[in-house]
Amino acid sequence: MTENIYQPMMMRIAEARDEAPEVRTLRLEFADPADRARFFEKYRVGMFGLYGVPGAGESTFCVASPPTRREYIECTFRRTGRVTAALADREVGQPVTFRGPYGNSFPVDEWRGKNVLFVAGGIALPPIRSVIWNVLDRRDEFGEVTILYGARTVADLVYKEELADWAARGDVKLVTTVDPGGETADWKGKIGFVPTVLEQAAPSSARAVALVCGPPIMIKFSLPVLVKLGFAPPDVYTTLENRMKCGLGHCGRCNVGSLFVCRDGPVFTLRQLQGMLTADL
Amino acid sequence: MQMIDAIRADAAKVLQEGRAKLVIGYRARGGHRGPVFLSDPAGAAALVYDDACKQNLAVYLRKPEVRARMPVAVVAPPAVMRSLVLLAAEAQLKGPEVVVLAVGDGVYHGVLDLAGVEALLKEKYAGLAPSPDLLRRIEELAAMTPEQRAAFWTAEFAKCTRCYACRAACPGCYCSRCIVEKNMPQWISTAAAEHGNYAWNVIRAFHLAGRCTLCGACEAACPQGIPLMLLNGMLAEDVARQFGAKPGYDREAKPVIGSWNPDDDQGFIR
Amino acid sequence: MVEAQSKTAGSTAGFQPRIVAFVCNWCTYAGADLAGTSRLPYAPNVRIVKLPCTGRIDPLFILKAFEGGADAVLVSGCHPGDCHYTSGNYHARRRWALFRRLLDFTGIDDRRLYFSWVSAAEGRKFADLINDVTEKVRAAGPFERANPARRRLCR
Amino acid sequence: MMKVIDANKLSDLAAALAAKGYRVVAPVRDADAVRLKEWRPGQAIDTSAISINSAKEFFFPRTETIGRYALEGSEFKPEEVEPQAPRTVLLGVRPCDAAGLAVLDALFNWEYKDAFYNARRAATTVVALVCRTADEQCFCTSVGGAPDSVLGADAVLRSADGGARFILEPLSDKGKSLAADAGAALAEGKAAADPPAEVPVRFDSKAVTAWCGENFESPLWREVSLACLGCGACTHACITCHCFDIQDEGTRREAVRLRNWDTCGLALFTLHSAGHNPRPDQAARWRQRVMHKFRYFVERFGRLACTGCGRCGRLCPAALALSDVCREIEDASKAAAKK
Repeated sequence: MTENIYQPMMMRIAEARDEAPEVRTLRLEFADPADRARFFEKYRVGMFGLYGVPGAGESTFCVASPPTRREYIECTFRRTGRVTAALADREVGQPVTFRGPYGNSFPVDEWRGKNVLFVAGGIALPPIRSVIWNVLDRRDEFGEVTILYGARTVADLVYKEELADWAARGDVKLVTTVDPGGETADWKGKIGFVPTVLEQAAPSSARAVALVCGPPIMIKFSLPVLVKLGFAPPDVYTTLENRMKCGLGHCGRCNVGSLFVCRDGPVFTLRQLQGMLTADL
Repeated sequence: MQMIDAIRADAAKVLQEGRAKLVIGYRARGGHRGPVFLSDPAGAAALVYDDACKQNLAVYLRKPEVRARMPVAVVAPPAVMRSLVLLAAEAQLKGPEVVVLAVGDGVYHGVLDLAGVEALLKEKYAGLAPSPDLLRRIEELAAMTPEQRAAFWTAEFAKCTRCYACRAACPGCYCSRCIVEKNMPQWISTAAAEHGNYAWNVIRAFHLAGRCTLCGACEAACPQGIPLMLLNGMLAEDVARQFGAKPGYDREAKPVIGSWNPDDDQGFIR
Repeated sequence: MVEAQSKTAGSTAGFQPRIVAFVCNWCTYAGADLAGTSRLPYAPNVRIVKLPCTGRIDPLFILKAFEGGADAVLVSGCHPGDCHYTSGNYHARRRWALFRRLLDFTGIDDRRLYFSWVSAAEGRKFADLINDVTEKVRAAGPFERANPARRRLCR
Repeated sequence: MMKVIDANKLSDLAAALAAKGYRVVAPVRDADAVRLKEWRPGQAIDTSAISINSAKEFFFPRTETIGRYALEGSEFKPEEVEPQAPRTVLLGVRPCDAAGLAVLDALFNWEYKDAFYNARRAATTVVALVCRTADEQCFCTSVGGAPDSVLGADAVLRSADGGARFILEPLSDKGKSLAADAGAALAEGKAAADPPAEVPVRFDSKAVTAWCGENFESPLWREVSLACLGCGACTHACITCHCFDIQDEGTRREAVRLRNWDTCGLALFTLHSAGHNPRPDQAARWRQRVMHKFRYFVERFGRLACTGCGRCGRLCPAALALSDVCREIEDASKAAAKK
């Protein structure tokens, strides 16, 4: 008999922390070492998985930790519905299910020697945080690393400790911003929407690749800015998320034009999406 | 002049005169009847009207694409007129948003506004009720034992694939998010299996209790032929009997469920 | 909500009815409390779900109870005129009047669904009501097989 | 010599196969409609009209359990879920249904092999029935099919001798063993096959595929979708529509993970949890439906995801037929070519 492709792996929550209001990170360890081996054989940064609680369902998030950390995986999500509530309510030591990794990945190895620009908004930092970690874990292979990250309010910024670490490293240029009105009295970062701040910061596009991830509206407005800054469409990457049920290309709902986010993505270049249709985002 | 010619002429006229930006009427597709949307008076020749026109065109008034083109003229037999009045009573429709090409039993009543529709319904169609055949089938079912009724409905609901054509075809089903799509908690199982199908079909009917105008669009829409009008008809009879209410006749009417009377029967409560 | 396992399905011998009671906080629940503090014995077959008002009792609750395997459902609240929120029970009464007919028409008849008004002072009425309903449901037998709303998927 | 059976003896064939342990699924009359259903002894098989349901539910049911868990507090234990795949014969499905299986085969084996679908597919013998008549909604010939197509069939039944008999022609190993299992229900004999139905070509599918590649933003989507009510009548009836939802259900003691049919016609199909919907209106949903069938699937798998059964048009509460829309698309593409 063929194996059941919907049979998930068993995971245990090793750590859990709140990142922002309603945003939580789980660190998951594989209950079965064989699952862990299978996972890391396949896993590259950018891939996603389906995290679940039996009785509540499964939800899709990117794997937020890189393959260079081989003991666990992390995911960060906002509590918005039944599944994410069930996941958020789980405590350290309790089990959850995981299916994956699925999808394609960022071609990090192709970027050796290049400058890397990360642009992220809100809860969309987690999908490229694995890339950031991966790049920082191999820091000397890359040129300048710039991270531009924005959220609606200061409270909504995720990975606050890591942001501090990145800022303190000295080998990363970090720009943080919050939407107008979202600042606090002691906010030291920028105030403005991500596409605007991106245009002002004007990172050089010479020998550079850019990664953009955010809500559809942010992606829509950031892509033209990058083009204006001189980034070539094949050098601009984004990772998309759509409502997804199977993760395997079978359930038929996550496509953007003819591209299935689960199979052809979640990582796409601007060139692919230009040919395709930002209208379907 | 034949009835259909008069409808076509009026459809063209309301467009020409600007009384409506869009006319929604029926067209023929072989033996099937579907809607046609006219914004050009020249297209009025496509309109048809006969007994095969089972769809309730008032349903389109909830579509944003249609709402953007109001005022809209709707070809409406009496049951559809009742739907329009119901929508007005439930604050889903304002008088100036719609004009009605009112079709009656073999007669055409011309172009009416909602006030005119209400007057026409009260004058000529006050007696609209479930058909004798429907009442007979309801009585037959009521005469069975509860176990027989459960078996009957289990067999009927087993056909349901949960396509929600019944909901889509009903002008009264205008919730932006239906109860079956709410999952915290999941009150109604989404699986097309026994308990979910029972809960869905029963709750669908109940959410239309005191609101259903017996147009029959849901049953006509059901690809599986589930006799939904038995549920609707039984409830409509009960609403009339217990509360003396007939929805869709009065734009000022209070909703049957949602209002109350201190003298409501409570013989069933101990 | 209700996860009664049917150990007795198919046999009436030793059948213990499982009855779910949806009651309002202000009258019937207080009445049940009075029955308890007054040490009035009544049948242990009822599982009480307390809600602020009978007006809050959605027909979906009743369906869910039947879906979970209840042999009967009891709904009870304040007498007319006594509603803590003025008119919640009047609204509920209309809803029940139609919903019970719809359930009956689809195979869940009045041996399975009961309604009552029990005030905070009516501990005795509550105990008698539970005993009476329990006996009636016992006489009607297990609902498992004939229940059209019963969840059958997990089997 | 060939295998023949009298036209009124199809239920004897069903009985013979049932006696050999097959679950027989056949078109039977159910109230006003012909429906593909599990055949019961004594039931007549009705070949007079195409069934209102497609054959897909016998491979890919409306609802199916794909996971099961025993729950205890916060702990859970996965339980093995075996596909329910009894040996089955689909006796007398239309060629458009049989052909649709090629679409489902491709999808449910796209890199990941679906154990549930494949188990049922392997356990099922498909006996197609050549169409002698077609109705105004049939359009198999517009999408590369034919009323006597044998694609996806293990055996084919052809009407013969003016409808008095059927010839059963085994095509695959499964079909041959079915013919053997039928035993005396099939006679050796000779019969002259009747001509299949004539199904007019209603549109040029190649033109539709080509036009779809260029017209993602066409105003046509808005026009054709105006009548659409946004339900799943068409997609549920469709032999090739395969989109599904996965939902968990259960109690505090056990949970099941279910796969249910879903439909691109509903807003909920693509709604994000944050409230954004990439397909915000019926125009976007209709575009997806046509594009998926006539463009995306062709790009991926080299075949159309439509076999022209016409059920979508027959069952649409708004009489909106896919073939009509394709015809409009072809007209639009011709008009564009003229310019």
